[in-house]
Amino acid sequence: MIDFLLFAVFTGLLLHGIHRKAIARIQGRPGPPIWQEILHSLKFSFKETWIPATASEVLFVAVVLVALGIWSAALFILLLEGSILMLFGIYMLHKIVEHGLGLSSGSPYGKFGAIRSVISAASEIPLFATIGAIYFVTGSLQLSDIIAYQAANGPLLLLMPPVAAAMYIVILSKMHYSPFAIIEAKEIVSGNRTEHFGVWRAALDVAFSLKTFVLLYAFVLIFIGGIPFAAVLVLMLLLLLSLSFVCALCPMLSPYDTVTMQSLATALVAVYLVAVVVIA
Amino acid sequence: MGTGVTGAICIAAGASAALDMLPLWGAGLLIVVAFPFFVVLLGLWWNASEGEGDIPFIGY
Amino acid sequence: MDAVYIAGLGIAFLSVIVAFYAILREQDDLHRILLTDLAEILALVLIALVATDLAEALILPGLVVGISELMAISEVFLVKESLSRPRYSPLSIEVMDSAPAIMSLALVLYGIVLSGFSGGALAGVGAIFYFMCRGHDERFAVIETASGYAWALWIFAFFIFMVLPEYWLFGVMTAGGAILLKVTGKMSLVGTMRGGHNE
Amino acid sequence: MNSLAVPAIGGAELHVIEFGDIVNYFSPYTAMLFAFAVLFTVIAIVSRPERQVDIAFGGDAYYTKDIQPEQLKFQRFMAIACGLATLGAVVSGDVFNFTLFTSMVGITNIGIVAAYKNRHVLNAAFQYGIVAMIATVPLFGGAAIILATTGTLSMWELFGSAIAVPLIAKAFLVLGVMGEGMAPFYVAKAEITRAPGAPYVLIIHVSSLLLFLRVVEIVLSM
Repeated sequence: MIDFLLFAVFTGLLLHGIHRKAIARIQGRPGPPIWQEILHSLKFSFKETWIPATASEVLFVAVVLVALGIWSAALFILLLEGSILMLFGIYMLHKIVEHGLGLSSGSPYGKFGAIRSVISAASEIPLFATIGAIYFVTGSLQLSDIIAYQAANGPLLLLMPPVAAAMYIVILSKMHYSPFAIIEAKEIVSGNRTEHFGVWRAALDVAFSLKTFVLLYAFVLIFIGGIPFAAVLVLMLLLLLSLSFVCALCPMLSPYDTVTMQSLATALVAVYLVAVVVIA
Repeated sequence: MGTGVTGAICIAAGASAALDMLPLWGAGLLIVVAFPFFVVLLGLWWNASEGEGDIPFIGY
Repeated sequence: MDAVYIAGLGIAFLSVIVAFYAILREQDDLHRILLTDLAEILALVLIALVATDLAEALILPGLVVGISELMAISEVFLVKESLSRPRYSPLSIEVMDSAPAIMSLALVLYGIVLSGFSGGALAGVGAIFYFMCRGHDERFAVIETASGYAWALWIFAFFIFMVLPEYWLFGVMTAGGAILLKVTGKMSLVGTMRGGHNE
Repeated sequence: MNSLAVPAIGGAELHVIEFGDIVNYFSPYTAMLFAFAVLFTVIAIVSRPERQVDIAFGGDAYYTKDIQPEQLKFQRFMAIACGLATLGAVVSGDVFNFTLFTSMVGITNIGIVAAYKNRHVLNAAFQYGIVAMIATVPLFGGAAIILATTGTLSMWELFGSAIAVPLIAKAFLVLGVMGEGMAPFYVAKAEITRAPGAPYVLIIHVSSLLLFLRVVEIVLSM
């Protein structure tokens, strides 16, 4: 299990690197080498590290540990084909990590990041609609049952594309450089991660690489179903590249536009959900 | 010290799950608890000291 | 489903809609607090419509939660608007100087006869009346201590029920007396709240 | 006697704690939520608040805000109360208890920031409080309708397939919990976040997220 975790960490970092490279190429820049994010994390971990004088020490460190813990847990939930409700729970709890990162340091930039993170809480609701729709269609939230259902009835991606689109938006809103990434926009330096440097930043990079890996992996498992692991990886890469296209071509939205877009997406999925329930 | 202990817990949990000595969820729980500490402690173990930098800062 | 329940539900929902619309329309914060309380009461009405013993048991916690929310918001409102407390005596009627002792005594005595929650409330009203009329230089801490001991006694009475059920009469009497003391003490504090001497 | 309906989506029941007729239980899902609530309550207990840095405009001056000890104690107390209410809500096996704890979370959330004398924060807390109070109408209303139509509030019976819970009651429950601080009723909460005392302010978000996660499970299971 630990081997899979480490594999996921490095793959996730590599995916981040590919994401940056793809965005750079689309925008006509050479971009960094794809292993740049791995080097980045290592570099940060070698750097001198302390806790800012104004920070709430325990929270400042605990949030980093929590970030690592929840995404390792999420990975194991996928690995053991557990309940996607728990996955959804962990995804929501990630919000707490974002708040905690921003608020714990006392830095105004971090605080703005945290406030924006509260504002963009609407991005979590499409996932709820996704879970609800999947539950109504497959009758279970165990990943193993969902995979079995897809083996019998074909991939959910084709059965309910709007739900897949909702989850796609959810993943998009958590990607680096995404149009929805207002919490780490450049005008507030690095947003809620501004004050986490050195080892803390390295650990956060590890956690966020796990997050990217888990979200992509979950999308493939939930909407495509049980296929060989190599094929899963290829699909994850394709998914990531499509996300990179969106991130490269869309400007970052203002916080209010972000919330509007996410609320609209939620409303559309809710309408679809009601339609599914009525038909069923 | 802590790095070694938490790392050992992670590896032991992974190995005993592979050898069917622990249920998978148990091993997962152990790793979920130990792995974050392992990552942070590993970094804190090998990171630069708080002493003088090797390149003196000469100002801009 | 009972027709009466459906009708009641319809009326309650109509009231909820009216209350919510009023809250939407209202701009003044103080009035919004009052309207919110109105809406909160409608939540209790929804529970009361169930009209069983269980519903009755559920209203009390609902009410407590609602009141505490109301108090919290009112407190925030006071601080937000930086409203100071009135310094003058709000009521000055002559009879309040002459009557309180005998009235309070009657109320407290009747409360003791009733005992339990309602008795405590009655006796508490008597005490409030006394404190309101005669000023409140009483010893705050003593009342609180008495009410604290009474509460402990009340809990103790519950243990009697659980551990030694055959002594239920003793338990009932202890609990009844203790809750009388406690409610009296707590309600009399209402009369002395907001300023005044307090040791 | 206490065994959850077999296809419970929160996972199989692990452990039951009975307080008379008030029954709490752990399933893998609620245990996860419980652990998270415990974690952040403990963090609120042990950690010191951060000192917010504010930049004075028109120069390079900045200053830090310190929290007064009394205010700190009050905030911490309220945060712990909020954590405990969250703990109660996530493991509750009774719909009405869940709603009660939810509204208690609403109260304590106001309490956490109420001691901080800043006009914007107090204004936000006031608006948030109004919304939280209004939200008790659908919350209690949902529980009451469930009680009236099914005759029970126990999740062991409600989660079974024999009892059909009306959709309106489910919608009310979700609406009520969302009113306690989820999108789209959370607008005032963003302003609340400005208040100093990160470990305590964080509990506000922890509680509303955990409550939302729990209500999702309850509503889907019913």
